[in-house]
Amino acid sequence: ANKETGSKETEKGNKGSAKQVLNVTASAEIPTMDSTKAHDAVAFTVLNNTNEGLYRQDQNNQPILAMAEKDDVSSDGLVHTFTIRDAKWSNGDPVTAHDFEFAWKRVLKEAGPYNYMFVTAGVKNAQAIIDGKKSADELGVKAMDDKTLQVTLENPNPLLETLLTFGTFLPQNQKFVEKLGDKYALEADNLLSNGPFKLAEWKHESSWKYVKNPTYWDAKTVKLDEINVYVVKDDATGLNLYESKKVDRVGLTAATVDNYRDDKEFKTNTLAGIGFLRFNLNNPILKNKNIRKAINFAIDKKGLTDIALNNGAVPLYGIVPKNYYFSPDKKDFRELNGDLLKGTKEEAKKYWQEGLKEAGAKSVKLSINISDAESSKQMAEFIQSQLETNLPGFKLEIKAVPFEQRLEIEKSIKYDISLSTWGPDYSDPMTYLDMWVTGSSSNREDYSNPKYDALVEKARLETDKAKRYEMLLQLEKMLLEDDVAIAPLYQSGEAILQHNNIKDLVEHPSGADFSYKWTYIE
Amino acid sequence: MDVNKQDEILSPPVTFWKEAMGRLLKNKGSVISLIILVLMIMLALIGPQISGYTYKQQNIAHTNLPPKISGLEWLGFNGKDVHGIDQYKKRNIKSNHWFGTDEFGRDLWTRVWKGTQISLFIALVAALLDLFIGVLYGGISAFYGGKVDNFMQRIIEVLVGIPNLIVIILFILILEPGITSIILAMIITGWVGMARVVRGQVLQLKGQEFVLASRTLGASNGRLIGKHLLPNVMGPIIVTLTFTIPTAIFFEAFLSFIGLGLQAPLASLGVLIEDGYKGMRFFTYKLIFPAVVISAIMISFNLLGDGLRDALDPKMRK
Amino acid sequence: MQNLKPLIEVENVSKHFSIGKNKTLHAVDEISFTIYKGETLGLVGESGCGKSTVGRTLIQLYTPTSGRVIFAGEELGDRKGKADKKFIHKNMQMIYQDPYSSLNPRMTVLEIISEGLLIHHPNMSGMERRTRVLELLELVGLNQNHANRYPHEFSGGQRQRVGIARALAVDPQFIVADEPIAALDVSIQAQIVNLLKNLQEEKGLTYLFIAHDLSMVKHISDRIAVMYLGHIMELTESEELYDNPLHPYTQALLSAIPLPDPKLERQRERIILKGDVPNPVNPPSGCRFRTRCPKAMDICSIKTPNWVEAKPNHFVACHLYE
Amino acid sequence: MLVTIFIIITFTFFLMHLLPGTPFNNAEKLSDKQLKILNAKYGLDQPVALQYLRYLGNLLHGDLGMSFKYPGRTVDDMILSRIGPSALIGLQAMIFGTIVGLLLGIIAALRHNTILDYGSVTLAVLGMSIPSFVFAALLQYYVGVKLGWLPPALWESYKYTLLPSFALSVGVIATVSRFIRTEMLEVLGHDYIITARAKGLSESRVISKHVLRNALIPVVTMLGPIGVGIMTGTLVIEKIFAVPGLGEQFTLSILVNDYSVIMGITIFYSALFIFVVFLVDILYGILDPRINFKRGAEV
Amino acid sequence: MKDHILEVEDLHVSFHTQNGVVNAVRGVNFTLNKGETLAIVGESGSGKSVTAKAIMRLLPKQNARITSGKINYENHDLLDMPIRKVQQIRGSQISMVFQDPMTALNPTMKIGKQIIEGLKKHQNLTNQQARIKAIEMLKLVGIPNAEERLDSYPHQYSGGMRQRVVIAMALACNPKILIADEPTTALDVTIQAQILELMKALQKKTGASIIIITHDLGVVANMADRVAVMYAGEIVEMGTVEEIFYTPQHPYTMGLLQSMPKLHEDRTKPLIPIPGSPPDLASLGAGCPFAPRCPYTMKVCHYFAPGTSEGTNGHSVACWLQDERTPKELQPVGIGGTY
Ligand SMILES: Nc1ncnc2c1ncn2[C@@H]1O[C@H](COP(=O)(O)OP(=O)(O)OP(=O)(O)O)[C@@H](O)[C@H]1O
Ligand SMILES: Nc1ncnc2c1ncn2[C@@H]1O[C@H](COP(=O)(O)OP(=O)(O)OP(=O)(O)O)[C@@H](O)[C@H]1O
Ligand SMILES: [Mg+2]
Ligand SMILES: [Mg+2]
Repeated sequence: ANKETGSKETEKGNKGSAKQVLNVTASAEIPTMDSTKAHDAVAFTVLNNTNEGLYRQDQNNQPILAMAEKDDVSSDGLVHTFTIRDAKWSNGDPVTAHDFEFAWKRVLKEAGPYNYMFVTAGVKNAQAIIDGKKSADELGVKAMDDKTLQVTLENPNPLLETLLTFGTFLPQNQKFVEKLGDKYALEADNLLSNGPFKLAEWKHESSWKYVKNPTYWDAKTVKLDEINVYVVKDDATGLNLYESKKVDRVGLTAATVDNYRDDKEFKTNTLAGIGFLRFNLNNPILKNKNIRKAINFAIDKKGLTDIALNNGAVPLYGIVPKNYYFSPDKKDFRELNGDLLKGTKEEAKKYWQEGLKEAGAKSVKLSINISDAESSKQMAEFIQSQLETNLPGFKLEIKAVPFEQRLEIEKSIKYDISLSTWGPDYSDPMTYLDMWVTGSSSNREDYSNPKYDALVEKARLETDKAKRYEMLLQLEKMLLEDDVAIAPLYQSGEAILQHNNIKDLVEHPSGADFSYKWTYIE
Repeated sequence: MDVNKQDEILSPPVTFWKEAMGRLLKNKGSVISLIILVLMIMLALIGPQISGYTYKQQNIAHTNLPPKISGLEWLGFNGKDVHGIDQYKKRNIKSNHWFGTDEFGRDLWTRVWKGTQISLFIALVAALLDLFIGVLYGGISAFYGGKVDNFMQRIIEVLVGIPNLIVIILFILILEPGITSIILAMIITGWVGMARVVRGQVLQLKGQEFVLASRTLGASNGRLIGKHLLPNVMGPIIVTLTFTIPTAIFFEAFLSFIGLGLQAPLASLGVLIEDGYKGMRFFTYKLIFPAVVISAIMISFNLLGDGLRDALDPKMRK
Repeated sequence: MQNLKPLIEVENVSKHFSIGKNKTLHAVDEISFTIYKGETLGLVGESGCGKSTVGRTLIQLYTPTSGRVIFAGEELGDRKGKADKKFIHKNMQMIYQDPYSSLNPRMTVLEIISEGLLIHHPNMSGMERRTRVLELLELVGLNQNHANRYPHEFSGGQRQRVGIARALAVDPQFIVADEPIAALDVSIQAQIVNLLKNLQEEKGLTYLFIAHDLSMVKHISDRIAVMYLGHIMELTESEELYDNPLHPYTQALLSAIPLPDPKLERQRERIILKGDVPNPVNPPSGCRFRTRCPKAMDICSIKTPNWVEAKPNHFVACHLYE
Repeated sequence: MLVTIFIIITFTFFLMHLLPGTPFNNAEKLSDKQLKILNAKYGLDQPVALQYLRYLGNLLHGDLGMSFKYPGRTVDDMILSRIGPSALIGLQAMIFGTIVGLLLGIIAALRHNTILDYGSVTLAVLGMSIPSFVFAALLQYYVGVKLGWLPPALWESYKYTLLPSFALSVGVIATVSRFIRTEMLEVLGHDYIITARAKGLSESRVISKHVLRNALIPVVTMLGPIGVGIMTGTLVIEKIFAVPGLGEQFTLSILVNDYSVIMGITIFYSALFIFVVFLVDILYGILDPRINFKRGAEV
Repeated sequence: MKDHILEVEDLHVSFHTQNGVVNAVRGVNFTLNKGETLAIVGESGSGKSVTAKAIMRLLPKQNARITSGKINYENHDLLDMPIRKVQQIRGSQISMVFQDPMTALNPTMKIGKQIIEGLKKHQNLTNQQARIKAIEMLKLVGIPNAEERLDSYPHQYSGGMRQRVVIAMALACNPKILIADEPTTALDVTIQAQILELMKALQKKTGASIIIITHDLGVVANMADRVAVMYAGEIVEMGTVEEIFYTPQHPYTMGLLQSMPKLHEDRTKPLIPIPGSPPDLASLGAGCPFAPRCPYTMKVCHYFAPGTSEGTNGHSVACWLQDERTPKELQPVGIGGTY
């Protein structure tokens, strides 16, 4: 899910009384509560807290068993047999293996936006179904009985557990769904939950309210009684709500962050999202590697994060962010690979001159495609100024368009340079790396390196974790150092004001943004 | 009998425009507005030149500096931020930024006047295009009357029925955002107002006896329009114009707010206000200067428009 | 009078206006009369009865709905060419009622008066034109200093003179004076009436003089036509009309005019008409005056009275005289 | 009226299809195949003309279609559920703004050319010249946060409607007060006011029964423009005060190319607008007994 | 000596306008007797309406100043009275009818209500009584179907009918003085005759005094007992109708009479206009304001304003010709008899 429009949730703790009520804000309405159709961070966050799949992410973003009690893997790694634990839907029905089968096949029948997750997970026939060659009923998932779910894969997949925490793999109560038909999941009443909370009230575009789900199998772990979420789209408004004690946790923007640096409740977090520049590799100038390198080096990334973003983001010299991904021996991916593509302005100038010579150009006029979000505009202005000052003869024109349109332009590769963001789909470096294979729908710059493609394929099938990790490190180097395919800019962050008595609010790098299961108020 | 001996007038002849001008100049509000407008236009033209900065030149060492003008410290131009800390002293900055700087260290004085320049330009061009289309359309409609008028009025009715805001937004999305599209979007429905004014005026004038007189003399249509109708609708046209300009400025600001404004680093008053509005609690100056300028311009145009209306239409004087 | 040459013959002219929703306003209905060369024909009637419409139709500002207007033997309006129009505009002019709206406020007197010259004598040099305008100004009792002035610098009477000069500039044979004095003060009215009379003598002009003030009309006109609601009710020589009004409407009109003589006024018997002029959108059937006529008979509502010459040169449309 | 709406529908429909992008091919992670499926599902792969005809057909049955971005939601429902808050703050702003505007304008006219007059004129022009979002932000911060008199944002109970209504009413106040002032001055100059005074009526009666009534009637004609102003305002105000209204939905839908919602709201707005104009005409006819005589064309 | 019901003494009114101070009324004196009709004639702008409005205290507050003078109504100075008192007199004891019936009525109020309003204010009637009285008044001024027409709006009435309504309104409370400011100028002659006839009949019935303002000498001859001729803010001549019409003494009065065509006279006789046009009140010099247009000017006329000479039974003239020092041979021929 992308973070740019993703939720920015804010919590409110009730002062002193330790009443277990949390007040939160979200930046957008829940588009849908139907897990088969959900496609954005807000929906996945809500689903994550009201429902539960075979696995869920724990406090450390690791997959742990949830609805599944047991996961038996066949020796060839192709067949997983899950045993469903004794759990109930909020209407009292038991959660069964059939609920999973029903929901999963429904994703493919209804062409749910995230049906490709089944391909990523390697579930049998998923690709063929999407291609229209097979029917959804042939998906490799089968309820053997109420308690046993069998999932067949195309090939062994080390990432399966991680992927199964994702919202698209949630179960649905077939009877309930079919009874409601079109009305399913449109209102709080038309929903069932099998997770820690249930949705008690849903005022569209305005607010929704979770209450603790007493029928949840692990209800004793859940401490919060109530969570109120308000839709607030304006940053200043959020801050005002915080100041007037309606909300105790609020995201700060560049314009306001400096004034709260000394505040006791001020915090910054680094997140797993990244920002980078895409280059249109069909552009005669940008084709040139030296030019791309020059651009990489010319931008003061520290300045960018401190001035243009100023929200806890940190410079990124790589494509996989730090603090989130660790090798089997618990070393940070970033530390292992070190800073890639780091250079000085002088070097930038040198590569620039060289590149210009090779490209046979004296001066360059390019445009940068950005979304019209405030932070993007700020960054673009900064980048523009950096490039134009540090690279003589460079003129950069800023073209701001609505977020969705920026994607559209990117996808059709009708830009010169594009200021892009990427958020992980699952907790593994691969989510940053496999998008660059030839023809991937997330490639969007016609980058193509057969060696890279081959290595990605190899890593996917590699079940030896250490070897696989080597390959991932290799991939990043290939992409950045050898090919300079993009210019990484920053690892995103958030600057927030949050009440100190809110504990164990878990923020995930991928999938849902938050888990409230463990949260409590001191 | 020499009837008129005593009527000889010795003063030089007074044209209608001179008289209107005289009336206008007697109106205090109009005069002050005129002065303010001239001042604003001059500042918009020379302001960006005299500070020594350009509107897009960033300076990381100078970010978020409060305004400071030596000698005007008592007016609040003292370089102190909301916490009362003199940022210039703290960061050891020698040069002064009269209106402060923004988060990129860009000089706001320069940006404000550059923004004024751009806003005025947009408004002026939009208003002039409105004028051109409106006068042509309204004039033709009223002058030829009958079926032509009927048909043309139908079109106007439809256009008036469309909420212009929606059209403007859709058009800006289709065209690439930028000065040209903003102007185009604004005139797509904007000219209707002018056309209606002109039509009303021409219809009224057409029935006036001096127009009939000219027709009895055998004047051609061209002559009727050029000599009799146009000069006499000039007044209401100018008045309408003075009200269109501030509307356009305002609309541009509105577009900036909903994210359909100009492309950075270009700044209009709307963009600056929108930027300033976000940090208005801590960097009040970022909002105040563009807001004051836009208000001054709007008020001046409105008062001038009122004054012109009175001056050009002696009936209003009671 | 009979030996005079007719300059304008009006034959069964009607002028209707459509005023939306299939309603038609009968401003002028089936009227016929002749104006002789060199005479002044007065046209009186209450406001809204169609006097201006007659005047405007004569000089082809309005195209008649039906009927013919013949000027100096030529039927107007059947040839629509440019030359025809020029012919009309050159020979027929109009003087207007409102001295304020009849002059373009953005033009100098010089420009206003020379407009006709520009149109009809395009070859005239600027100098010649100026000379001619100054002559005209002199002629209407203004002086050369006034040439470069704007209308708003003049009094009502002076403006009216400018309007007259404008009409005279093209040397017309015929002038429609549409209530040229109605908006002026009594003391000024006489100035303009005298001016018009003098000009007529000097230039042999023919006038259609429209007014609703019968005493002024009588003073200036050779013959007078009395209009009521789009119809002409009576037409004869001025003295005759005053001495022997035939139509009941004329009689009432004459008796309604207050005379500036207290003794006379006190002795006068008045015919006070009832009510108001009916709406021209649906005028009364038959004789249009019948609703207010003290002598109305049954036939009046059935049949429109014919236009008869009740006495030599005295025409009337009334059932009393058929 | 229907013709106008029809033209607007057609115009918007095609204009919208000129917008860059379709509702789906810009979502971050959809593959091309996925896109095709979705486009086919919503009929977006058909020729525009056909889509248009189908849309018209559905419209005849009062069906505005389904949202592309909110799966399962019908546009009718979305409009219905969001019109409430917009209408509420809009009406409140209109009523409050009109009352205050009237007071200001009347005072200004009665005290013509005095400090009071200048003061209220200045206030009016200021109200018109400062962008409404600045007002909104000031109100939110000072009244909502600093003074804490009213909730600064959100949409919970009645008092939450007040600040957005006030912010929205600023423009109304400005427009109405200026307009009523001019109208009053105009009416005060009419002969029938002298007649009323000559009857010996007290000044207060002259003002209330003769001046005000006649000055107020044309205010009805302002309802249209005021309504449009409020509509424009809601786009901004609703975002700032987190009001779940229609204006906010509209901007949102445009940004995400949610065709059917854009269409639906545009049609709704236009119909509303045309209806208001129509209503104003009728109302004006009722309030003003005079019939406008038209000068006709020559036959 | 007749009873004076109204005395205007040395009334001065000026207006502050953009073009400077306009002295619209400059020392007007006259008296109005009970039951008589006084006509005020004069050219446009001579101050007739201003005088009338001053009596009613209806001059615009913003720019009109009554700089001096007294207006005694039944021995009380109207100019000194608090406005509440004046409001009680207005419409009940002194009423006014205005020139243009098209604009004198509130277009959005029913005719009946407009009449009833005044009645209720002055006579303490209930709605029902006031309504009955209003119908009675409408009948009195000759409006057919008065009961129904009460609920019509002004635009549904013709000009003549509106003027009747205005008169009905003015007479509703039986005023002692009716001021009619050009009540028939905007009307057609046949309607004018109706209205004048009506006013005379009503006066006979109620015995009210009338001040009729007009510039039509025919109307004056028809209506007036006495006449005041105004020129440039002053009354230049005042006397009975006969005196004014048959023995005018001021050259302006003579000029007015001569410039009128007479219906019964030979039309070949040219009119004798008064040359020139009225002076601009904002820039009046010293001397007689009529001097520039006067055929009998003397040197003195340009420098000093003439005093008013009282003639026999109230015939007064303000002209140097009437001064004893003026040689008799300079006196205009044609005084007396010609008319
Ligand atoms: N262009 C027009 N369209 C519609 N009706 C018209 C037009 N011109 C005149 N009329 C109507 O025709 C009738 C006669 O009008 P006209 O102006 O000829 O009257 P008039 O006798 O000149 O009146 P007045 O004395 O008021 O000038 C009136 O009822 C008038 O309303
Ligand atoms: N409200 C006003 N403001 C300024 N000047 C005024 C005002 N009212 C009247 N005057 C001036 O006072 C002078 C006398 O006006 P008044 O209305 O008494 O003339 P009048 O004799 O009634 O003329 P008319 O016959 O045109 O009605 C005129 O010169 C006029 O311009
Ligand atoms: Mg006429
Ligand atoms: Mg008057």
